[in-house]
Amino acid sequence: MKIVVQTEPFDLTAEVVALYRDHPGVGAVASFLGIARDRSDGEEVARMTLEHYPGMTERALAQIVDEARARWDLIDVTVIHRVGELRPTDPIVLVAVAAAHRGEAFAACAFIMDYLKTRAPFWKKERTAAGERWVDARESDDLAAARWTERKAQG
Amino acid sequence: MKIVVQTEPFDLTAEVVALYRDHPGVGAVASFLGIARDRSDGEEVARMTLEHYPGMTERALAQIVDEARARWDLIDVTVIHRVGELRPTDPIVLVAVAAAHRGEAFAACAFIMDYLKTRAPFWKKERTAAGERWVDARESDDLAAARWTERKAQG
Amino acid sequence: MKVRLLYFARLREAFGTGQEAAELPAGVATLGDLLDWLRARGGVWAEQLAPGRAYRTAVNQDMAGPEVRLQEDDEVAIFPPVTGG
Amino acid sequence: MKVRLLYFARLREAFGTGQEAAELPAGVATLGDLLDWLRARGGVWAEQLAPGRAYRTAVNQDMAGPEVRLQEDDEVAIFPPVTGG
Repeated sequence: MKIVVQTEPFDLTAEVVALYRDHPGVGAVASFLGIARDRSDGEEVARMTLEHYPGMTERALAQIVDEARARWDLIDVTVIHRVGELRPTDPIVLVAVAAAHRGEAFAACAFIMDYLKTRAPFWKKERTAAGERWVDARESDDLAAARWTERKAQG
Repeated sequence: MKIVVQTEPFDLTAEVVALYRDHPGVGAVASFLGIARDRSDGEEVARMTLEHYPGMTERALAQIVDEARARWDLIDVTVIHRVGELRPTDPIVLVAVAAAHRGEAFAACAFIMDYLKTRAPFWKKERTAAGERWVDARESDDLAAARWTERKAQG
Repeated sequence: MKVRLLYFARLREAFGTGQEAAELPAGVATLGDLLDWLRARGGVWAEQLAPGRAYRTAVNQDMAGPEVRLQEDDEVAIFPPVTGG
Repeated sequence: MKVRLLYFARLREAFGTGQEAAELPAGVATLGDLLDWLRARGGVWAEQLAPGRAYRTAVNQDMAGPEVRLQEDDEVAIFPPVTGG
């Protein structure tokens, strides 16, 4: 399990390969890359700044990954979240999940993203032509996270 | 849209970056990497050979991707499937889906994999200590594909 | 009517060939008729294509069922259920 | 009782500080009491922490509700709903 918060970019191939290279039982790696967009709520975004709560961030991410490992049979998981200043098309977050089969890998990857969006202490501030603004939390993210409390286990 | 059947390995980072680099509206890339395992039905697998139906393979994959694009709002999709001889820990297939938001990207990526597993004409032959054997199709793959005909659209 | 027949994977090995050009006799109009005609060869053909055996069929690279009518120069493929990915 | 208070994002900017060491008066026993005590400062404190405003609280880096009892040297954080990912 690898959980990192960093300002630097990361190497997608290196991170994914590390999940299966030494585990010949891995048949599936589902991964998610979150990317900074150039528009948000209809306005053009020139750049954004990601703030976090050092210490709690890593702790919250580890708890989310532990919960995923308790629900599904996973072989390894990597979560990398960037902080600091980012521009459109910069990767923000990588969640990569290795498992024997694709059902577990897909479900756990989506689960970790949904929980990360609602439980990990990161905050985005966007710079638009109108100035800076803190991004509001989305109800759709709360709904996405809530669906996992209804269906407890799935392959 | 990029659909390729090839014997060579592929570069995961290059394929994923190509999906969002020139599309600043992409906020999410969900990707799936299928990897050759060292065990299958309890037996150790030394290597496998992937056969396909040239022409129909690309056609079937294009139809699957078109169906995904009709169901979800996607920005770009790449499917690369390897054929020929592969060994444990070799990547077999990459499905990468770029969308504005993660719900569409995750759903479409899982959908394409489920349909690929049941509709794209590839066949695996495994070499084990007991000799060579053709892999049998799995009922679980049929069930995974069937669930998409029940729930037509989701974000 | 002349058609091109393709066989893949387990069926290719069982039939000992991956393709053949076939001149279909009068009366072989559908894919189902073609399968009956192949079964009438007996041996591995009757065995591999017996009712209840798992195989799939495609005409001109689209999945097709036994009711599909064949046309001159069609490409007809017979293969096991797929196992890629 | 002495606690460490942390503020993040919009709240950090509104309060003009990211952290403070606070000596809590007797009677401030729970996280809810602490929030009342902060609101009693008036101004941005009363405004940002008013009932109905969206904020979250954590004690020692775990999400916590107003019923949680505070202890000496606790790290208490107040922040807006998260927006990472």
